[in-house]
Amino acid sequence: MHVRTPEQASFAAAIDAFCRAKTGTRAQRDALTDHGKEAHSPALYAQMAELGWLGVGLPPEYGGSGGGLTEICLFAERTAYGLAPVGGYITTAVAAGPYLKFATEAQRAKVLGGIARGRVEAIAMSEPGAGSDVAALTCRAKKVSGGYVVDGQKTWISNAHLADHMLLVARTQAHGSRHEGLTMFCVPTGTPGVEIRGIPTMGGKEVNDVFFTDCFLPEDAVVGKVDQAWPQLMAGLNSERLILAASMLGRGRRAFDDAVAYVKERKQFGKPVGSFQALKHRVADLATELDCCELLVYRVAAMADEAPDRMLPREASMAKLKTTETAKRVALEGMQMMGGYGYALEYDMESHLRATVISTVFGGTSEIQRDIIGKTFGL
Amino acid sequence: MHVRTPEQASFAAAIDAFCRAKTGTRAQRDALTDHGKEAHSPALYAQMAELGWLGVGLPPEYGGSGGGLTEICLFAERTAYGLAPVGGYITTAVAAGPYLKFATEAQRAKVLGGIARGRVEAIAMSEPGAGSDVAALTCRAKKVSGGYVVDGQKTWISNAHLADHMLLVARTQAHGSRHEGLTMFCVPTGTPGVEIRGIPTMGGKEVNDVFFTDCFLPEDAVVGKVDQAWPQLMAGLNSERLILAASMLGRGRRAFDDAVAYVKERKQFGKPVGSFQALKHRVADLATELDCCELLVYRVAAMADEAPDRMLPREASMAKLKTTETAKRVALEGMQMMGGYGYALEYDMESHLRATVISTVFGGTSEIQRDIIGKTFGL
Amino acid sequence: MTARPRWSSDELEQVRQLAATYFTKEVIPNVPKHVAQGHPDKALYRRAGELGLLCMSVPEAYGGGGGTFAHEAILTEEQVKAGDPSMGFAVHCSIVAHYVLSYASEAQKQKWLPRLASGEWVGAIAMTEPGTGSDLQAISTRAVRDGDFYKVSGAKTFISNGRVCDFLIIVARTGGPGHAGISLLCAEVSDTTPGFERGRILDKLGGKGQDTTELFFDELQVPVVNVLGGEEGKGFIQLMQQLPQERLSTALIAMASIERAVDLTVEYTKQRHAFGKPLFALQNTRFELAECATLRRVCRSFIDECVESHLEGKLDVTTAAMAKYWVTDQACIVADRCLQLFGGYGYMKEYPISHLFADTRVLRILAGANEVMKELVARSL
Amino acid sequence: MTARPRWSSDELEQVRQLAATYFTKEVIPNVPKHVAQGHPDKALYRRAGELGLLCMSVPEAYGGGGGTFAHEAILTEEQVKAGDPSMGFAVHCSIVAHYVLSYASEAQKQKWLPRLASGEWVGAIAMTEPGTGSDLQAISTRAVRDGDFYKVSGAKTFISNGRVCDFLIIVARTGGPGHAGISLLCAEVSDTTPGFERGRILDKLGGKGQDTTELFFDELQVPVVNVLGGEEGKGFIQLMQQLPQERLSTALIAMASIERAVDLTVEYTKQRHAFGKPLFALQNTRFELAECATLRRVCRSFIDECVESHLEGKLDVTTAAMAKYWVTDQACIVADRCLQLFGGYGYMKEYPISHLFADTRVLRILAGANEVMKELVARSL
Repeated sequence: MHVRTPEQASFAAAIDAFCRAKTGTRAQRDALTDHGKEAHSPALYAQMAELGWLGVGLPPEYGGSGGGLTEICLFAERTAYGLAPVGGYITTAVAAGPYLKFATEAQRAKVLGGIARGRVEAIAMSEPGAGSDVAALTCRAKKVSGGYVVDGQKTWISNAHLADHMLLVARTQAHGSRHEGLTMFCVPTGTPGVEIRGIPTMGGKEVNDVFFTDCFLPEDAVVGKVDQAWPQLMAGLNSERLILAASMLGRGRRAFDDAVAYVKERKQFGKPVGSFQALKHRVADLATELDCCELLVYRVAAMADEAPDRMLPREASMAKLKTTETAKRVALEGMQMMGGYGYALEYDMESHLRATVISTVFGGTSEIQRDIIGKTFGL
Repeated sequence: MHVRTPEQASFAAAIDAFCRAKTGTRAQRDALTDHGKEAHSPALYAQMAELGWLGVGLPPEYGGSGGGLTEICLFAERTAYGLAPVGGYITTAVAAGPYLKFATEAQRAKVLGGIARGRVEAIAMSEPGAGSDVAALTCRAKKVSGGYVVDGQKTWISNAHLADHMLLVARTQAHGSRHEGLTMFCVPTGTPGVEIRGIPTMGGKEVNDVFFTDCFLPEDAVVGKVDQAWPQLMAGLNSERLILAASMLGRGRRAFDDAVAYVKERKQFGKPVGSFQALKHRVADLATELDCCELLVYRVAAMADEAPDRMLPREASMAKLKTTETAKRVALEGMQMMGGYGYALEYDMESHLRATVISTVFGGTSEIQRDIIGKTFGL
Repeated sequence: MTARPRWSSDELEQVRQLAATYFTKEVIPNVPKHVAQGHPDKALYRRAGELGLLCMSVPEAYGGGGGTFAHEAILTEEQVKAGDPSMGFAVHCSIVAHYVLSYASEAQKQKWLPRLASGEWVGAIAMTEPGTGSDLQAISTRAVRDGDFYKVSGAKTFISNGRVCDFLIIVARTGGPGHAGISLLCAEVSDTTPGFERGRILDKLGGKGQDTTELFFDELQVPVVNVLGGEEGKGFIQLMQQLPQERLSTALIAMASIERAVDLTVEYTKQRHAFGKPLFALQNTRFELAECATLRRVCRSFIDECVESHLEGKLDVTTAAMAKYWVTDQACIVADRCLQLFGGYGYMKEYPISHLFADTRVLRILAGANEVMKELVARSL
Repeated sequence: MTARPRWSSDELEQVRQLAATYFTKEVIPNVPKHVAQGHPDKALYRRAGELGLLCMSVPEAYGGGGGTFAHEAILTEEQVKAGDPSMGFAVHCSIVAHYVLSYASEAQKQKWLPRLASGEWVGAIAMTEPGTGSDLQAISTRAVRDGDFYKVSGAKTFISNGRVCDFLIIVARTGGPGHAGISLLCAEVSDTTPGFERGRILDKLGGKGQDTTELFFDELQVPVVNVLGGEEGKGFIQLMQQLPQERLSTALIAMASIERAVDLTVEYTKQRHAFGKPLFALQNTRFELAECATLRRVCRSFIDECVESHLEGKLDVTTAAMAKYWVTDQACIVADRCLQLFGGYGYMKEYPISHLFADTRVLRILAGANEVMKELVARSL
């Protein structure tokens, strides 16, 4: 229902066509993901890099095409809709933000140039004792001659096993407020003292525990200013929430379309099951909610693009909250509409459910988003 | 969250300022409505006519300012937000549509000119046996020499007691499909054979039974083509649903703001009750839903204004469904947030609840909207 | 449509019959008058007393019916089923008389209970203040000792039966801050009692015809011997101990509302036609009603278990809070869904569902807002 | 955390203890193996038989436990509580053995029940076909009479225990179209039975390690004497009569899931800290869990009443449909809300709540989708 510019429309159409051709069938997706075990296909991602899509939100000097969050969202939405296994994109696009805003030219050239060429980036922030509560981080980067030594554990780190670098947030000052004394580092994933271990989840191989043991990082690994990771992180929250929202908008739309296709096809008692009012009304409600999500995501993206330095805590949290909750609802109800077929792995609905159910937790739980939104009303 | 043009923004600001000045206090509203017994104040409405606001959606030749549905929605939203007792506006604005599109020049001059000058119009469609099921109408207009004689009962007729004319839909052909053979008439409310009786409802005096007994109407009372009321009605559904949606958007926003103001003010156990997470999270959810409604209503209004002849069954029904359900939810939850004060008539929350609870029924129930939306997906 | 509750008996069903007749024949014809004047006729309390419908759980020695809480539950069910919003029996019997029965001295019982049971007196309890809600620590109505009397000063609001009451339990502060300073004082009041003023009858969304008022005390004299139970500072504990029963009573109103809403709506949707078929033939209507009927059935199971356990004296705070919160929430949900199935007619006052919708809404707020109930449940986890 | 059900007894609690030990000590250590191979080890069925945990409601004369449905309910509860997704006891005991017990001739009972009760055989029932669902009229698997045998041909899907079963009740068409043409045929099957082929083990969202398969019949020979009950054309009625118990069994799984989800989540949120406090100290967490705990309590009331009425032989179709639809809906809601309270950990396989979420989801679909249940309820209104 949102209005795209002609350029955006043709970009979306190109992605849709690409996905129909490359990831349109279950067999194609199985081949690209080792039967669902992998969430990211480097081969497919490389083809997208060739097409110049992965730099859609980067400036031309780093190989990008100079678009904004709107275009990044469009990419995230349509690839999610197309079930393209490019799970590495989201953390990559989110990681790009701090590099763009705060990194040295050398860091930018290395990391952003890599992104446009199809490299994956990760962000190492959450810890076992600090999920949404970033300020509780304890992973320590101790100043030593010529650099820092990092010790500690990170958990929940998406795509670390695929990435060139992790954007690490570690504590460089033990004293002061919990929000102070955090610093960002660019850590090549092969650095000695870094160990990456996959965590089995309902969604397959996506997240990792990362252990840092006496891990030495040189001075020039610091991204932005020492002790200033907190404000640097805050500046990136709009984009993290929006990209996740856009991705779930795409996944939600796919779940919806799959369910509608099924209920039009499947017959019981001589009629398509979708013609029963109980299902027809459900379809109507879900369609309405998805259109609301679309309008919300792209309106907030436009606001962010109009004023890139503006913090949009209320709006970005609304987009994240509403879209992930809606996508989950669509998948849950879609599964019910498909009956036993929704529960069986041959159909995609169960993978839609697994993907969406975690989306209300990732990138700040729904509860955290509600806290943030409530706070903007002075509560 | 929706972006207004500068003209729209200043129109909205003018309405808001007017309402603050004229209907900002309970005492002012009580004076204008005989303590809530009336839903429409002719005096206030006349002042709005003076300001030129009532013709906002009419062409200049009838005293209007040439705006579209977007501007009509803006007026409906902001006056609902301001609790201005101008309940006559909605049926008037909806009735204007068929006159604009199908009436003779003489009818237009009379009715539309009146509307711009602050006259109220009503629509006489529903019958005891035919609510949302318009095709089941039985009220009969029998052709006689020089005109028609109407017999039958209409029910649920909003504002008939205030209106100059009713736009009557009556059956002129007994045979053929249920959708055929219906004709629109412009009936001055003082016509002999017309009796208007108020119906007591939870919402005060708004709706009426209207009885037609041997009521003679001349040929030139026909609006548009004989037997063609059905397509003429269909052409007006976008605007009816959107204006209702916009009005409920305003009412929902008001209920939200009232509830938030209360929970920030009211203290229990030494803290504002809104600081409790259970209320803060509820506020966050409602704020998100209202922003979605706003984006949806104005997006659909823009679509209608871009292509006035286009039927938007899915989109207009979505706007009506989503906005009325949300407004009701806000009022219900707002009442809970206000505890006993929400239930007592001194506060406005109970009136918000009464106004919104009926909105999911008026103008096509939510179930009908879901049927329509579901149908557009081929179900 | 509705089967008799598990805990009922033939005797209780006879009481039900009597109550049903009383409400439909004697009360309902007067409801329009009650609504117009804002309060019920006191004669109807006396009539209920004559019939033996008041204070049925009070022993016969004090003029009561010698029955149990089950008798009062039956009265509540029949009031809701008849659609009477006006009589304040829940407060009069299950709260006020029950406080007296539970805490009063023998002398107090003999003095007060017979007059409550006969309907000579209507009872009320003055608890909430404009600034308090669930926060009883904030009670600021003061009772200052002056010889054999207290002088009571303060303001109360949301007082059920506030316009017609003759006997009032006042929650007042006889001591310092905190819970220990609170006492329950019993006052006989009339329109001419010095220092006692009945405020406006509050106009409410629902419960029309039942008088909810403000009350003002300006050095109202209450004899010291009228402290409930005879000892100061016990008020908070006394309030707390009665809460499970009050909450169960509220849940019973909700339960009866659900049963009535479903019955009314099944009947309506079978008889009303649209698109050439009864509304009940539409799948949406069938599913909505199937869901509401299931909620009715589930609520009934739970409520019956709660009533049984209360009759055995075993209803705990947590379970009562669950019943109050959950069944009243469901009652509002069911009323809203049923109203929607009536379409526009559900909004018209001639259809009882419109009253049911409005009357039910307050149940989630009174007797402790449902949010407070959830906090109580959480404490048990 | 969870009190023992109203209908339990000391003897049943001993069975519970035995079942709990069996699941935690013998089954749970093998679950990873079951998940890897896609089906449970048959030795574990035999072990359950040795312990007397199979077919507990079958009379001792047929090798069963001589107990009641309550015994099987206990087994179900303990399986869920232990977190075992793999053993197909619900189908084996409460469905297959129960069909035989209810309809089979004396000779059939004596032949088949002891082998089911000992765990020598695992039972399954082949009902759903790729093109049918709740629409049993559309059954197209045909059984053509050929002397003393039927030749059965057709395809079935979503068959629980399909990989490991030795004894199969096949819903097949022995006659013309419509209900009257349907019969239940009992077949002894093995991997080498001619005309019988087990299809893929279907990979499912949850219920991992429990074998749900396709089955194919190509002129499978079934002796005519194996028609359940000995008479053709009774299949539809036989299916219908068993449905209340199957639905109640499903509701019991849901009930146990709710109890487990709440217990796990209360424990987790009390121990896990965020923002310097246990998660349980946040109001949102407290209210979510208060609501879930209330649902648990309410479901328990209702389920206990259903079990009691089933033990008395009085559970009707409507109430069973209500229990199936409503409790399984609540189980999914509670699992979802509890998973959310675990945050990211709820998604990780090492936390049982992630399995509970996935395993529970199917309950709203199997044994008649909840939409079908609502239609059944609506018919009673």
